Amino acid sequence: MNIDKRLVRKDSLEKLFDILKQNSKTIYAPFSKNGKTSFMDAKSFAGISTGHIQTSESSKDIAFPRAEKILDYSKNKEGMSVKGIDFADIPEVVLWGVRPCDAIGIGELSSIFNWDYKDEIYNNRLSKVTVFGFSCNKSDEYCFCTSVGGNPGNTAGSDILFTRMGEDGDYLAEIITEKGLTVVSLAQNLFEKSETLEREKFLAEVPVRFNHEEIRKKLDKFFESKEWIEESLRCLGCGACAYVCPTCACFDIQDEAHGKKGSRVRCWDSCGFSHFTVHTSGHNPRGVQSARWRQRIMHKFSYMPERLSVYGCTGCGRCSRACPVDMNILEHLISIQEVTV
Amino acid sequence: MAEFEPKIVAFVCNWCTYAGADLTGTSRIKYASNVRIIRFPCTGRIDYMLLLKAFDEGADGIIVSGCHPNDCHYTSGNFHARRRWIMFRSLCDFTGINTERIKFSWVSAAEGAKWAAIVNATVTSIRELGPYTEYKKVAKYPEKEVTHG
Amino acid sequence: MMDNLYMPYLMRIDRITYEAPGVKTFMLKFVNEADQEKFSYKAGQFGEYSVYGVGESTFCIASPPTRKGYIECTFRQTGKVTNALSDCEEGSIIGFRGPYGNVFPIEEWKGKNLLFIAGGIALPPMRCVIWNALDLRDNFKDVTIIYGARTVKDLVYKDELKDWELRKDVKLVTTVDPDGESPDWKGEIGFVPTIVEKIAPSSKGTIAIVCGPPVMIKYTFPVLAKLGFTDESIYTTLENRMKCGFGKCGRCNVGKVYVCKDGPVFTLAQLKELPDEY
Amino acid sequence: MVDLIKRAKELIETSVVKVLIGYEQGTANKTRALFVEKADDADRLIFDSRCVQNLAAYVTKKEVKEKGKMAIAATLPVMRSIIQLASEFQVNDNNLLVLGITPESKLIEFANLVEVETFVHKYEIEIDARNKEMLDKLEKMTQAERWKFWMDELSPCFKCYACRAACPMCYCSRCTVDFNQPQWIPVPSHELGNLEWHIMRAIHLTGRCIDCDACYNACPLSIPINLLTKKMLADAKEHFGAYQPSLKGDHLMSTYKPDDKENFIQ
Amino acid sequence: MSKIGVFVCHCGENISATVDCAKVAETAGNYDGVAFSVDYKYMCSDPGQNLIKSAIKEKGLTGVVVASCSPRMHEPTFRKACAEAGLNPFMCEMANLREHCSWVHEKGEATTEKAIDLVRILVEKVKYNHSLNEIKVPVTKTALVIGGGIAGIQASLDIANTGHKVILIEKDPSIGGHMSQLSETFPTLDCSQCILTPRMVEVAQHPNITLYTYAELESLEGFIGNFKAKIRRKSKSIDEKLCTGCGQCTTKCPVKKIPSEFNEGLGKRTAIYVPFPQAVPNKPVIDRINCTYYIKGKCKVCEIVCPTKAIRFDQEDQIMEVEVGAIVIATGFTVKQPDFFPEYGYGKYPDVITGLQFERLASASGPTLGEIRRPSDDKVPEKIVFLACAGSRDPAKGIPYCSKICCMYIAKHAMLYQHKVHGGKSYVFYMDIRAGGKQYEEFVRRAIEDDGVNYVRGRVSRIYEKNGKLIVNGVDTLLNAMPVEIEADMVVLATAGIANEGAEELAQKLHISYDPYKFFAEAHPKLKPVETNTAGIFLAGACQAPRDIPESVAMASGAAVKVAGLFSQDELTREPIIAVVNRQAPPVYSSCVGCFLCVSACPYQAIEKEEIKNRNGELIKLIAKVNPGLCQGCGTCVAFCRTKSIDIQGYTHEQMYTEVMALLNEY
Repeated sequence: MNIDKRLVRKDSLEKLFDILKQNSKTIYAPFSKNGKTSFMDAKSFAGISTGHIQTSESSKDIAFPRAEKILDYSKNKEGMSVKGIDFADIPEVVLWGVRPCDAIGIGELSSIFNWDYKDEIYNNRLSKVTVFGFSCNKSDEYCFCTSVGGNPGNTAGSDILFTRMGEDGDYLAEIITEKGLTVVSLAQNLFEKSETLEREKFLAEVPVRFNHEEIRKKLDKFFESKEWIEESLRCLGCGACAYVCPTCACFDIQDEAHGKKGSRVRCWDSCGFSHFTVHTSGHNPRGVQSARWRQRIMHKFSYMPERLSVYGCTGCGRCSRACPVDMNILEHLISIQEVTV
Repeated sequence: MAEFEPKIVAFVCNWCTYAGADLTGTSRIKYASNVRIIRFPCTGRIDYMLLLKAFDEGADGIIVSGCHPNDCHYTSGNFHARRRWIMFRSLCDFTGINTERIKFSWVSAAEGAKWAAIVNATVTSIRELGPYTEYKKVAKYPEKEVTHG
Repeated sequence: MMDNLYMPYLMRIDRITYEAPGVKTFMLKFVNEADQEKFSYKAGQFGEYSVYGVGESTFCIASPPTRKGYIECTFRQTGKVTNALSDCEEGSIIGFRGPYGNVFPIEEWKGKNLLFIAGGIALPPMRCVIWNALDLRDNFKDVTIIYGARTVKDLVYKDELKDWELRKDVKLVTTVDPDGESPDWKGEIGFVPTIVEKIAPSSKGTIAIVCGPPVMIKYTFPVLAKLGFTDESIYTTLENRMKCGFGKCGRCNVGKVYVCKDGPVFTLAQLKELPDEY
Repeated sequence: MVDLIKRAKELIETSVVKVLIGYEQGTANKTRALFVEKADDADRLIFDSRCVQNLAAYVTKKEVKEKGKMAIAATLPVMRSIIQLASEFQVNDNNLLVLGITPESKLIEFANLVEVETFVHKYEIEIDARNKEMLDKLEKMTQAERWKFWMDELSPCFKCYACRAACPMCYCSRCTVDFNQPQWIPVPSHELGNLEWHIMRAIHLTGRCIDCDACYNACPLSIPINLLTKKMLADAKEHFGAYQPSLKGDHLMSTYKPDDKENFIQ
Repeated sequence: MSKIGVFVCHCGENISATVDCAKVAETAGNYDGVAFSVDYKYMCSDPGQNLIKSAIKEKGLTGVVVASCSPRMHEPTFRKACAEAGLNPFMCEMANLREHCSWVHEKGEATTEKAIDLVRILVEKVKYNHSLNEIKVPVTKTALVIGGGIAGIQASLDIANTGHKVILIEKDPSIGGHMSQLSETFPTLDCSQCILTPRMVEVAQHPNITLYTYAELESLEGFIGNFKAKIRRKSKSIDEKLCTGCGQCTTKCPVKKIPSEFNEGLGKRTAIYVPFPQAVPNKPVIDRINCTYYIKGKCKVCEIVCPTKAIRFDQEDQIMEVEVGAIVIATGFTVKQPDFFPEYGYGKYPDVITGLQFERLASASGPTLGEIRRPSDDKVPEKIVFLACAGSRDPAKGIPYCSKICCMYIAKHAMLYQHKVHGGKSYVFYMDIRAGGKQYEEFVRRAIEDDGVNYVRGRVSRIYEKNGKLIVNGVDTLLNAMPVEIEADMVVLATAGIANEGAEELAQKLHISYDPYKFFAEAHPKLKPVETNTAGIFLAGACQAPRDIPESVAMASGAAVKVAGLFSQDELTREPIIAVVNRQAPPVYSSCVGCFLCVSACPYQAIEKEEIKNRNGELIKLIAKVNPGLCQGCGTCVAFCRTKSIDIQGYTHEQMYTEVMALLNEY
């Protein structure tokens, strides 16, 4: 599909929001609280955050919730009845205000859930989501989308990408997919045709900091490097980086029982936790934090490209922002690039 | 609609309150049947997590009871318990868990009548408070579809 | 509703066999016959067994695909789920999803000698392939099984060991660790690697399949190498922790390899390519 | 911190310690932990008001402990944590040397933990004004309002356990949440799982938390979970008297007084 | 694979009158894992028990729930029945349908519902029960008695007379304790020495008693039935085997001016000495602090005069280790020195003395041979004032509690004075007269009414010397607080009885608890007055609180019976309801992180530290370990442990969690 470019007046956004609401869409949009910005179920347009560089959490929750039921069971006299989730119950969602580095992450997440077995729970959730990307007009020292193949105005992953043309300006809307077009059709008049649409000059500048292909090649011979131990000594082994990451997909499966009935729940997990890989015997294949930190980097920059043909990193920089001990992935990647193996 | 019958779980120690409740029985003192007793060796053994679990699973009220200070069969289990209760109850209150629904008491093996009175008073007050829907709403997670941020 | 990868088959426990302290074998039958018909698997594959309300646990299918109509699994009580499984009775319903993982290339082994070396609770993953081979006995030349456990009590599949012992076309060597023997023990006494060295099976045209605790494996490989086995002719299985079984949950990776997809069966040559994270 | 750098070099060069834990300049105006194992690395040591991470979280970390005797550049909260850890037998004079940084940013080297304790006891643990105000505000609410407040605050928690990881007192190799027979705390991060996790955490830190705010600072979502431990601290003070970590091991919650006062037990 | 039997009892009509027992049994029969469910008129009857036994055998039950009366009533009955049928008794649980349900609720559906719930929670609990075996602990049938005062003597003799061995240790050179210092005893006024000395001799001669004087407890390890005590035998500097007790050395010793402890400083002794003539053993020790040889390196007069060559200047302290099964602590008390009342002038005025000093003055074996003479000038005092509560019941300066014995001994002192000094005048200042005890009140009345002792209710504010007299300023509160001034020749202070110096350290060595005044704590103030929290350690006499002689003796005999009871068994059998710290295979070993908060929480000091070492013997970690001999199974540690590494058998995490779950959910 060719990308169709339209003008959306700055005061039309709220109208668009209301129209979507009238069409019983659930809208997830960024809101700020405690100095952090997160996606929440937006009841009204007011309060939607626009000034943030990046949300604290990624938007992956929408298709890969932090905790979701995968089945219900109940025991009865006759035996057992088990019910999967009804995909029809999944609401139609508009994901509003997603940055390009999150939007592209959806594709990376999708490769994990579809590289071999197709995860229909994930796919169904995703199929109900329309992504409203918002280009970045500013960036910070953590951003490195351009180093991993993205850019502040990247259309990949978005159904519609909005770029604000100047501070307090109107928006350029790029309608990228059929899904996007369907939404546009609900509010045709808000998407005006215009000749004076420009975007590049309004986009943030994010310098390229490393070459990800080179990193990948280096990592092939980097497994035994002492670098991992030195770089990860201060890592405390929490899951903050994984949980804010748009592409981390490790999960756990847990049962929650209440007498005769209960549910099986899929919930996020992190390769950074020391118990993640531990066997019941007590043996732990990744027994030290350096092995777990290495796993995180290798998985994103070596294993995923090799097995799934995508990189597991969008350069959003969230993990570095979230890390309580300043484990900065960009810094480490640059140092890997600089080290001679 | 039938009157609301609160579910009340009692966590009691073996040596004082359990025996006290036995005495209530041998004295044939009647009390409300909403309460179910779970026997512990000592109030010192009562894990505060069990109280939360009782609310999780739908209890409307909780009674925790053991030996009076200085009467503990194990000399100090109840003293330890008391210190924990002070802090736990305060934390519950601080997080907004309804502390009126948790009754703490000392009931000795000789206080059969007191046990009946405690149960009846608790049932009455929980009946007035109604079902603990706030907690149940949080706990009934599996009925809910997705958790988002 | 579309396919849900996480939806287990309902299985009825048809028979429970007590194997050793804490070790049981379940014979499982599909509650739903249609499931049974759809279902097929090969030697070496595994599944996720679940007790509803408790959780899932990963272990291999211990019965050979040549036996139809049921699957068997053998497990040791070590954690939450295996404890709950152990509490199940005949007739109880549990969940099973699978089969997952790769297989022993039993077709490729036609015309060769087979040497099975197992230790302790690792006989089950091998039992599937042993029976598979024995059921197609004519395809192979000599079949040797070396099996060891800590004590006589800990040997699993005691009845089948007897069967194999009586069979003329199988050479069975059982061993227990020193001090693990009972007064009437007639088998070998010693650790598995030592016994392998003592028996010294010929490596010529032989495939070795080795399963056991890490220590046993570690000391058996050099013995096999000394006997002339090539890395390509030695097979083993990895038992990494898993949740999903189909390459998503992120637990079982060893380097770029997904044990649940690319394994659990590996040749020693393949293992040597992997980083030491298993 | 010229003194610190000089002393660090000496300690490493003379092999008095194998590793010194201090702060260095991190990225984006952050500071972070530095592990000095070679004398040259000591030049990277810094200390200023941004250095608030509680480094005591590292002294129980397996990978750090295995290096051998440690020295730590310890601010007051870090020293308090160390005393508490020592009272719980996690560190001792044989494996840890404390280079104290006083609230006036002066360096004092302590010969042993007893000296550290004496120093620490000079300063009472005080909840800062802003948080005190917050506690007051919450206490003035009705129980139902507090319930709503905490449900709103805790529901975003996705249980990354950064709070646990950053806390020096959370050194347990198996946390209650990792215990699954029975599963005391639900693993998924739903409302109930979150509530129970945070209540459990606060209770386990009662009488042990020294109010360093590491949990709050670590939280990627800035959930004010430190209010829970602060409340416990304030209450402990009120009920059982001033609280100080102490080498005597008279732990607040594993001891009692026969005349502990309460007003709710019937 | 649980196969649980549920046995619902009607208890005649006690349960069935309000609970539909058949319905309870029927409902329970439908639960997962219940293989057999039945209701019956009387489960505790023989046929009822047989019903259970045969079901266990026929159905192969793995667990039993008896739904009947309180487990406090019949748990032993049903557990025994299960055991007889071959089922581990701890696989049997009881649902209390009678006391907790049928007797307290009206007949109705709700009552039956409750009964069903009570059964269900125990059915679910039993699924997590484990077979437990009673803990057997061997018993070393030797008792250690610490302290050779009247309590220790009595306890030793009583235990020894039951045929068991006793080791009695006394820190002083002789046994006898405070009682040997007393003149006469209330309320009978018989001579203290006369009744005590035969007992002391009996101790020395008893074949079952080994006496070590001049000995103290160094350390103690182990638990009930199996203690290992280290005893320090302080050097006496003589060879006891050779010494005949002839007394040559004490007569010839040139250092003669040492204040005698036995005489409370009112008499003198030599550096090599026997504390008092009736001492047991009657052999001297050298006081090395005062002996010239030890100070200056020469003298050795005693060595020269000793006819048996028994003096050993180079003798060292000996540490000996003994194994004992029980311990009786009878270390007694001491009196608070009254110098904390400077206004009473003790120490400043020689004629202000303590009650214990008065005992020595009144004693026939004392420095004045029983005549009451004042220390300053040996004159017989014509006017004497006794001050009760000199320190007792005085939270501000002394101690808050009542020392209990003073009221009685003051009456005795005043009486003795009146008997010995005819025409003398005696006054007693008191707050209250506490004379509870057989013949005690009569005794005090006798002092007042027959012997004319003047009792003044009020306190003394000041004592000062004027013209060779001690002026006692006080008030008489019965006369409107009228000031009273008495010109006395001598003042006796009834100083408070307090715990021994070092009681705290001894308690720590013994791992027993003590009260805020450092008196040792009994296990239960009412029901276990002679037991301590540590099984196998008992208390006798004034080490637990101030006690008079009859009480001390009674306590000692009580403690002795406890010891004898313990020694009547070859093995101790204990319910296995104890805490256990988990152990796992390497590399984990245990989930315990060794914070040892449980140690401070345990009321029984039952938690020890265990070193976990790897194959090379390197210490990997230090973890908690519960001593099964000491643990009483309260579970306080369990609720404490953050890593859930401690569990208590019979009330495990899984069991209690399951009970809560089963109670509130449908099954």
